[in-house]
Amino acid sequence: ENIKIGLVVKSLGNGFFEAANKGAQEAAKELGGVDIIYTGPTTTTAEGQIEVINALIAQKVDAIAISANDPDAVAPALKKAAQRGIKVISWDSGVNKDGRILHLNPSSNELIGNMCLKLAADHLPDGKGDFAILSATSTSTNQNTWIAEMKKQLPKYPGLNLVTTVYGDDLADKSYREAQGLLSSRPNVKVIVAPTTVGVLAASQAVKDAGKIGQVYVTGLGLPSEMAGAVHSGATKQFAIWNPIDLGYSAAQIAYRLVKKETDGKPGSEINVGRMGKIKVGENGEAAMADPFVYDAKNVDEFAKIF
Amino acid sequence: MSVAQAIAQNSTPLLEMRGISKSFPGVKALDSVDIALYPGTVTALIGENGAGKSTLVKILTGIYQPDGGEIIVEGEPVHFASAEAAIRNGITAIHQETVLFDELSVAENIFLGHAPRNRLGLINWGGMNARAAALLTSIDAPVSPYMRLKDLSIAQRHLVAIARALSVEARVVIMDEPTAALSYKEVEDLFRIIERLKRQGKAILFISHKFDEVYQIAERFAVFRDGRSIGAGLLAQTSQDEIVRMMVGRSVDHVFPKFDVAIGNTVLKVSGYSHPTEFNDISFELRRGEILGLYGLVGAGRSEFCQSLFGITHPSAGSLELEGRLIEIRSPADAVAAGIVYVPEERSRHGVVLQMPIFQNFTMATLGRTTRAGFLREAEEFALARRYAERLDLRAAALSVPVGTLSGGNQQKVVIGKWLAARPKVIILDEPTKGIDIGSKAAVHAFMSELAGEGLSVLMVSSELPEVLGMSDRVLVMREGRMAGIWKREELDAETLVRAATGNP
Amino acid sequence: MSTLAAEKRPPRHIPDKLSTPAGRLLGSWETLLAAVAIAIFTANSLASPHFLDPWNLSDATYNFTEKAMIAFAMTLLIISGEIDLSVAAIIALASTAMGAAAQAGFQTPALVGIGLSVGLLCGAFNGLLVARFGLPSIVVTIGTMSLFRGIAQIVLGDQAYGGYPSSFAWFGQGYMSDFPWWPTIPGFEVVTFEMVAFVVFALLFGILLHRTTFGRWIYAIGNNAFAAQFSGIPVQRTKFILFLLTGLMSGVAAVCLTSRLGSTRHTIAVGWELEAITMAVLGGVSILGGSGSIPGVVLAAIVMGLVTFGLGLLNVPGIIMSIFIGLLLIVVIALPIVVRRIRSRTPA
Amino acid sequence: MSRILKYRELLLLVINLVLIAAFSTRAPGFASPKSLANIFNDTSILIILALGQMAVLLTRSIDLSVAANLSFTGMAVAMLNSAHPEVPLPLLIAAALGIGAGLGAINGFMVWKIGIPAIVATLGTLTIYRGMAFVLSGGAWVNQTQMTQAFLNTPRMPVLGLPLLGWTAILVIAIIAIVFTRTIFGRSLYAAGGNPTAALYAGVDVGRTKFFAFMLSGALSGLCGYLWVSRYAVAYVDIAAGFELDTVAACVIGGISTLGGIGSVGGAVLGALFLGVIKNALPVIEISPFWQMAISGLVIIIAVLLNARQDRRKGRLILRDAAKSRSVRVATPVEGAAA
Ligand SMILES: Nc1ncnc2c1ncn2[C@@H]1O[C@H](COP(=O)(O)OP(=O)(O)OP(=O)(O)O)[C@@H](O)[C@H]1O
Ligand SMILES: Nc1ncnc2c1ncn2[C@@H]1O[C@H](COP(=O)(O)OP(=O)(O)OP(=O)(O)O)[C@@H](O)[C@H]1O
Ligand SMILES: [Mg+2]
Ligand SMILES: [Mg+2]
Repeated sequence: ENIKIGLVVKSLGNGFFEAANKGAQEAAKELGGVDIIYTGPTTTTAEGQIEVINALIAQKVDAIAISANDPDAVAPALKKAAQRGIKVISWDSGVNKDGRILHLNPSSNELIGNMCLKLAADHLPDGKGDFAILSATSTSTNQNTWIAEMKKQLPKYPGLNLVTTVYGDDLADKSYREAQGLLSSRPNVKVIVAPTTVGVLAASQAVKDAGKIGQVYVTGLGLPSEMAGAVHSGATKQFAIWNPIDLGYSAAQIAYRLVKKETDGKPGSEINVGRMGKIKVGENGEAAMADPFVYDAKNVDEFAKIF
Repeated sequence: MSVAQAIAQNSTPLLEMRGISKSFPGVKALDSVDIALYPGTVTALIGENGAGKSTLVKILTGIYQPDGGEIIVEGEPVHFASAEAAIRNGITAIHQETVLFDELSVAENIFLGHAPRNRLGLINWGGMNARAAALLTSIDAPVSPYMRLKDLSIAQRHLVAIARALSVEARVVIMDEPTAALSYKEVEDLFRIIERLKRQGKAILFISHKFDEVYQIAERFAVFRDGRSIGAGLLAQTSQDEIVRMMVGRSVDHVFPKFDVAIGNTVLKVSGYSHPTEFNDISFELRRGEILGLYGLVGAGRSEFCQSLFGITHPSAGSLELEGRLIEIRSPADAVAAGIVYVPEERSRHGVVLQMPIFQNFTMATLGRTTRAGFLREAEEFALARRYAERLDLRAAALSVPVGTLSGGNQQKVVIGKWLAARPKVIILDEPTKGIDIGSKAAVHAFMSELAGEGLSVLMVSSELPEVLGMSDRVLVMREGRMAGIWKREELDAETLVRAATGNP
Repeated sequence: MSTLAAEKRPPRHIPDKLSTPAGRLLGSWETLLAAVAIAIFTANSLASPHFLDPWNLSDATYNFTEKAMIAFAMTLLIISGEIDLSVAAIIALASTAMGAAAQAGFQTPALVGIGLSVGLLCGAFNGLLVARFGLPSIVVTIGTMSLFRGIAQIVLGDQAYGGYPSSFAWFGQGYMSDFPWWPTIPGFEVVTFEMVAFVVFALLFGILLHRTTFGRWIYAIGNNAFAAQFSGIPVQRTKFILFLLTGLMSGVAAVCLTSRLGSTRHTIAVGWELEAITMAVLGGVSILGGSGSIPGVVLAAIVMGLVTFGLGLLNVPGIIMSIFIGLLLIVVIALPIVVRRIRSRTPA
Repeated sequence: MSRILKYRELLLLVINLVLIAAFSTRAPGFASPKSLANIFNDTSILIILALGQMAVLLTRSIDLSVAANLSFTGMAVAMLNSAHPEVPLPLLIAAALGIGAGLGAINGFMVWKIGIPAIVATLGTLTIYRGMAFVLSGGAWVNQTQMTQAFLNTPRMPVLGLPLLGWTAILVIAIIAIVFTRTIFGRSLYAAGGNPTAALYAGVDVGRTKFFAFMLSGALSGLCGYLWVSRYAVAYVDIAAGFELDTVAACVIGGISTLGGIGSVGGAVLGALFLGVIKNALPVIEISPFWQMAISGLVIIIAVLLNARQDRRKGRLILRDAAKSRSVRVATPVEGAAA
């Protein structure tokens, strides 16, 4: 009987997770005897994810790898899964410590926070000036973690000044309007940092429509395929993202190793993740992959074909 | 022009319906009926409630499609696939139900469906308003085409409905109980318009339950019973008794069977009842066993006043004494508890819940009598409903069928039964026989007398003079929201009442 | 006591009912739904080997129990001719209030009290606007939907409340077997608190709607509010109470859901209003008011739970599931209409 | 003015202006022509959708599927554009109108021929249409680089300071105003919703009128599908999620009755602009983002309360003096529900 791994994402129909699924499928093929069940709710809610988790528990999957909509709310359901012998890990967007064995960060949160600041500084003359953050929903775990990290590391960038944080709720129209609002009410803001694709896209479009290309830049985290247009228009010079394929690949690999009892995933253990080499589980049961990768006009088209 | 002349001139019908049948699920509303309409002639269509009169009208105006039979206009067979087709063929109607649009202007109410259009096919508002104004003037209607319908009085709405019927080049004009909501004065106006239409050579179909009107305006008649043609002919050659016999299948003798009953002590004393906009300073006493008629023109404020006695609206001044005790009525529930009940004028809107079973309508206002600690007991509900259904001689297939399946007269019985179950002291009947045929009317009148005989006090609102004169011990007349006077039975005659109601000396 | 009519003829006998009880049962909406439920249950057990597992079925009930509790109250409200689109927002606000109280160190009974009270308050606000000011409920509750959730958002911002007392978890995660007095019948250890709450509320609302004066008033108001008023039924007060009840049941759902999630964010229960309404409508409640039954809604809740769980077992994406629910809704509503029309065409 | 704008619309216009004035004290430049053009442009899509919703509401129905229709149609034309860049834009717009109208016709058919209550039918299609968008795209996005320049840039081409998107809304407003006030179909909408029985007697086919109302609403939703995708330069399944309630709110604020038969084009446009002003103002006036939702909720409730106060029945005013004070009001001509 094949090993069944449930890959639970925040919502279906999102390019990032589609790419992660691609990676997980790749891992499954490589390992052999593994079925990936790629699933997620209709809306990015914890309640929806719990229904999905319950369905996975009922199918007696061997492992669940989840990118959570809410770190706390899915924990009880995941604990139940663990009680029934299912190995649970989280990836991308984490679950509270007691709800999973380990969490796989796409990169360390510090690195991501730092990267966002660096991108902002790179867009500003001498790295000095005002910038604003355009986030997704105010409940999204990873967004909030990264924003917190950015605030923490801000002193490392003297002259860089965070003016405000606004929320576009990952809705194109709301993000666009928030960006527009920033442009009109904060004329000093020269860079908008959006650690979410919908946000970067909508902000780039708003900058372009306002005719402020070259005066205001948009940067943040997004997929090359989705961001290529913004880069070509000049609204975005650079943006960063880690490789979602690698992330999905690693999540599937780790889940497999846990099922096979090759590792217990406890802090300090080292896990073999196939072509990605080995990953070390740190304190809090968190593991991190590589640095985010920076894309610009030179390389974005090449990667846009992949994810 | 005398009737005989008219008939001699117009011996060929303008419109004929032959062998028309129409069934609804469970009802054969029309069973191969025939009728003929002649130019310049009013034909009265007479029949009990549910005889199929309105159904015939709806077939003639293209709203319903007949199951069988043919319609012939000026010798040509025609077929009306829609209401619009009938209008195009010059057939127009004032329907029994309100068929106007509250939110639209008077002009548009008149022309909806056949508005004048300009070369681009767009509605020509200017032309429409002008034509509406001309039309309204021609029928002496004091109404501006720009006014919104909801701002008009009932009588004014009626004029708009008439204007609408006249707005098309009509050859046939149908009026389905046009006088049911009108008082004496507006009826006169309507008859003048009908006379004019007659002179223009139009064929008119006139439906009414009121025989005096029928004899006044119509030359010909046709009688339906249970969806069948029973007879037709010239009114001048037929007596009312003959027609009633055709209609009901027996003779009806006691239309106003008012018995003399002993009038007791004062039950209800109303002093200075007033409302900011609807009525002012109404005072009277109502005694045990008495029937007090409340007469006035339509729109005199009688219903509003009665509804304030029942707690629907709230008086701004005045007091109420019931059996010597001062009471205040803030809601219908208060009124019912005090023993005052109200049978509303608009039966299907305010009186019954059409979709709910008969027995539940009977018990609706007095659920306390059939429940224990708020829990329903169906067997008791049926028992209660049966008691009053039998007393009122209700005709129904079962007590659990929806009230909507009953005829108007039987629905009225359900409303009355509902209130008898509350064992009231005072019963207010607002136009209790409006739109009800002569047979059922006699039953309602007999029942009213009987209730008075049992010691109930009855306040009867009516716009029908014969009914007021025939049934009341005393009559209170209202005019424009104010009391115009109160008369004893002995002092009464039609002229006094009309003068008081209209204010003409 | 003699009557004129009676003197002329003896009263006619009118039967109580026309059809036999069996005949009525056969043609009823509930029967149709029960058949659908059985069909889906059978299809599920054939499609997935994991379906007929008591623990799985027990988990599956969470798909509908909380929403159904709201749907019960919503059913009454819709029958009376009103609607409440703010129920999910009330959950958010009630949950937020409980979260704030938990942070302040309140214990479980106080938390439950607070959740229910906030639900009642929100219901009272809706009720006031609809019953007192006579505003259309669909519009009012579109407004309060934003208002209530908006207040939750003001309070919570981007934060979450957690740290509920451990005893609080029992409402949304507990089994009845946690009680010593629960009978230890084999097979019954899977019964959760929410299941029992679902059954109890189904019975309570069923009795309220079908067996009490108040329930009769609801039907009368929904069919003809004027006639109800003219019969002495306190129309506005009844509507107000129904909004209160809906608020209260949203509060109950908030307690269960918060307990199940163990945390509160302002996006909690987003979109549930439409699911609760769908449940009621699928249960045969006329959206135009005046008709519907609690047994129907219970069956509809079970049908929806079975469909989502069955499709979930087959790993059908949620959005495809919602296509099924949408189709189910339309087909189940259309079916009786179409059948009735065909039947009336062929003469009986 | 009083003939063109009824009292209610005037009030709403004043409220809108007061709001703009109030906001501009906190955010200078909010009332500048450029900013106002911006707000109008941003609200264009809501205005167009609200006009479609209005047609349906007038007939005593409701269309909850407008946003789902927008999502499906937007996705369909975006995919068409990316797969066949050679297809000219007018054809794509025609396709958007056609697909939208088709989906609207499905709603209309269920309401007209099967007799399903509109709210139920569109509650069903609300999930079905969005689900179909998912099935169609397989959940994938259509990105800016996959769409042609003409597709993306035409609606944002400025003409006299206003992008074509805004002009499209103006064109739609003009067409709809003419259709609603001066065509048989438009007046049938009012008649069918105002009094269905009377409409039947007047020769208006109520069911067919509803059908075409849904089709109109669908076609406008389809058009908005294209406009939305080009404006935000991305198509994905969740676009415009929850927008159906915004359209209903815009109509209701604009005085269109959910019970049918009452409402004007001016009202719907002003209602949509009201929401647009607030949505655009909140991000610029330093109000915490967390307060926005509560404020818009409160504002809707207040608008509805104000509207209802005007509607309060005045009674029949039987008493002479009371009637006199009313007749002054009645004498001012009212051109039906036109305006
Ligand atoms: N749409 C309908 N569906 C079912 N039955 C109907 C319908 N319309 C009329 N009927 C039935 O057909 C019969 C004839 O009704 P109709 O309205 O023609 O009577 P009528 O002579 O106009 O009575 P009234 O004097 O009360 O107006 C009645 O039994 C009525 O219940
Ligand atoms: N202009 C109007 N607008 C709305 N409803 C009206 C209007 N005029 C009358 N009505 C209602 O229509 C019904 C019939 O009214 P009608 O005037 O025939 O009764 P009435 O008893 O003669 O008048 P009133 O009640 O004023 O004495 C009543 O219930 C009344 O409330
Ligand atoms: Mg009739
Ligand atoms: Mg009256």
